[in-house]
Amino acid sequence: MIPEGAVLLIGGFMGVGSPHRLIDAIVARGVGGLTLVNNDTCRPGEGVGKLIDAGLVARAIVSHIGLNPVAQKKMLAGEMQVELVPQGTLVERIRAGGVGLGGVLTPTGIGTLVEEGKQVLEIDGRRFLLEKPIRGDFALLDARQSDYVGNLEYSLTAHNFNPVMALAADTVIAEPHHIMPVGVIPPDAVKTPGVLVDYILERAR
Amino acid sequence: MIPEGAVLLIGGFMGVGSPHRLIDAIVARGVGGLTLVNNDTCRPGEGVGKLIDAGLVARAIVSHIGLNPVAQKKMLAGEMQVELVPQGTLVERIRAGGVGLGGVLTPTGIGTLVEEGKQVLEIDGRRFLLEKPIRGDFALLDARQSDYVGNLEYSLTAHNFNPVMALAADTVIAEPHHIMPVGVIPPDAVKTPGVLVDYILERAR
Amino acid sequence: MDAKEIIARRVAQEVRPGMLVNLGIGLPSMVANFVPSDRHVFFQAENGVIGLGARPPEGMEERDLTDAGGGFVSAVPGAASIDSAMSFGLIRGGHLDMTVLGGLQVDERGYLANWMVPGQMVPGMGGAMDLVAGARRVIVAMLHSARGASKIVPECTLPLTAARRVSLIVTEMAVIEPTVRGLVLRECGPGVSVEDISAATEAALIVPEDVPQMNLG
Amino acid sequence: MDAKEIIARRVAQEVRPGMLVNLGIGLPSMVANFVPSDRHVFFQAENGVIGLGARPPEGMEERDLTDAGGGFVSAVPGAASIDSAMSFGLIRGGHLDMTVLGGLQVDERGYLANWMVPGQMVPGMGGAMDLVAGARRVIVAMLHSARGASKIVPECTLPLTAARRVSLIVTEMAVIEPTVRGLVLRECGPGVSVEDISAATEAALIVPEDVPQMNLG
Repeated sequence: MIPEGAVLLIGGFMGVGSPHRLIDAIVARGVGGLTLVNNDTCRPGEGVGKLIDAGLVARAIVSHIGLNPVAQKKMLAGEMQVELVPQGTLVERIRAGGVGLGGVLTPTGIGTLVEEGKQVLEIDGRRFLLEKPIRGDFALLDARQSDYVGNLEYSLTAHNFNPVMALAADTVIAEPHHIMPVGVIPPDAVKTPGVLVDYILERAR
Repeated sequence: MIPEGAVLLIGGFMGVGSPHRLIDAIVARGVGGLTLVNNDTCRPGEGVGKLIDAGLVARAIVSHIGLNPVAQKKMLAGEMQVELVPQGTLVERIRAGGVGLGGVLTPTGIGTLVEEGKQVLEIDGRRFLLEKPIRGDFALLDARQSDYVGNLEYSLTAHNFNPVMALAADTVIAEPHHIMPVGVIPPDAVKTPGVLVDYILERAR
Repeated sequence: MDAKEIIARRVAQEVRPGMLVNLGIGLPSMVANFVPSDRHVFFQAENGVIGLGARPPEGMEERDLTDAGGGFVSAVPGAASIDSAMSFGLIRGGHLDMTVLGGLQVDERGYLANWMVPGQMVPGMGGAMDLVAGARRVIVAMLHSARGASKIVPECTLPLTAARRVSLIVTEMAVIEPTVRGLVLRECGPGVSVEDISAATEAALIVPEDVPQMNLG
Repeated sequence: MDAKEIIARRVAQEVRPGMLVNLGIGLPSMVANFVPSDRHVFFQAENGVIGLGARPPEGMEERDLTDAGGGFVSAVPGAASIDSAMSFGLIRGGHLDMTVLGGLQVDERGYLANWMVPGQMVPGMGGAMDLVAGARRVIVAMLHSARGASKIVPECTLPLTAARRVSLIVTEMAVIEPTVRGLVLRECGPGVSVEDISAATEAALIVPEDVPQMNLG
């Protein structure tokens, strides 16, 4: 389903809250030229790090690559483009893409390298960077459980980018650990409404 | 605690999800000159409508006043200033105030009266209105239940503006229907972390 | 069948399986009555629920489960509570497949005015501006005329809700599609002729050779 | 007591009751060990939990409960899970009372550089830029020197983390407060004289008449 060159928003923070079954499937199929949007590049052999090991990622938009020497090497060798984005800016850019806002006005990065090439707005005497929205062709999400309508619940620190990425891709695929009958998840427990989710694939036990 | 002229963010949508005990207390004390930020002006004698009946509101920032003839009359008579804001813009302006963003870039209102006097930015060929953040001196919230740390859960359509307003005021006062011992609300059920909440006052039965 | 039922029945035909749909208060909310339940449609109420159900039996109302008009509703299995930021995130972000709203005026550009009459009535836009700016399809469901005056006009004289061409106008007399070229008459209401519609419409209409009758389901 | 413990103990004195505190990975995370539990402090891990607790006993780790360094943690009673939007909303929005981070350089303006060494090491800023821009108090906890070179310099030569004056610098040798006038020496480390500090510091220091010893709790 995922073509060469697709932009993938993949949930997870150092692999916690990443859809490992979906990642393995992409590695198995060997779809390349991907743009990866994730908090980080994880570690070699783990989480989204597997996509980088396999040379499938042409461009990574992440906040951190420090714990992945393979990613460091590929970046320095010019084999993978890396756009480093402050974590809070990254999540707001994805949210802006998901909720139809034209950009993010953030104080983060003002006076640093992050400011380069970007528009700065002065609003009521304070300066803010204008950061552009990010959207994906696909969002690949980890979830604690779902129902068959696609309503999602997340677990502890496995929330991270997942609920926001669910808003910001043309096709949303969730990998819940369990799928429950419709009506079992109470409305107040739903963190991502099923109308946002196109496909669900249960995590293999 | 609330002084004359304070800016109050009050949760609720036509009175559903409003902190009724706190509203009654303000009416009883007769604190005036208030700025009211709410989805609407409710109905006379109900919810935030009571504050308007009592003549305590000098300025209302709301999306709708159509179901409150008292509010309509006071506005036309010049006794109460009304700033009408599209509902989605209103909630994002409060969120921006709460999460430290410089403003909201929204397509809503472009080409309408709402655009008047505001900056319009063209970003990648599309036009967006720059809408300013809103913050309050106090946020007064309704919640289904809390623990003694102030962690909040909300109920069904009583969520509305409450979770966002919890971020955007100097002092946050929540009115849960029940207060539970610490540890009873699981971390994944918390919608507003207790660190945001300064005071909790149980709804009288 | 009265005018409002004609409109509601016809709008219901626009609802496709699996859609997320927002119905405005008043006439638009009647549309739900004519959407078969096997279409697995989710209705959103912008005050905070996806999966809006019918009004519950008397005595079984829940104070914290209402629609955007403040009326008591129920929730279908698979419903989700959402806060206002998520609700309008869905609307503005293009996740809402269809919105049905009432109108005061629609003009030849397809622009809608429905939130105020200067000097007379200033209810406020509520969620209407976001809905019209953000929904994938915007359907205006309204009576063809008000107090003898056509509500379909060359150019809106009332303040606009959005500078966006709506997808479809459904009245008891006609189904009209705003296009780049102007307003195209697509269907005639029951017992109504093209001539009747032209006479009752202040705006110019593009009339194709064949204009069928409305399908009311 | 080794240098890192001195720093962690001294930083712990800055933590006031009821604060929300974010501790960076590495040295800063040691601070938690020296904050008495009766201070009712909540620790935030920016990957998504408020109310971080100690590492659980072996065999009781939960895969989905980690800190920002990816290490297993526990949650205290009253903890809350948060997603990244809420986590950084708290940080950027001024709801975080204190952040403790490591540093590569701090300069006379009080500006911090801690996220890259051009041409050598480009780990990325992670959450550091948001933390330094948004937290109410920013405390830099670092060794006074690296490879014989002072990390407290006249002007940062490494890329800045934020153009914001940090609140306090704590090293094993000194507590230094950046002010509008420059860097003020507030305390000396155990067994360290003002002269030792001046000699080990490349930046100019403002030295008050009385510079007490660090209180290590």
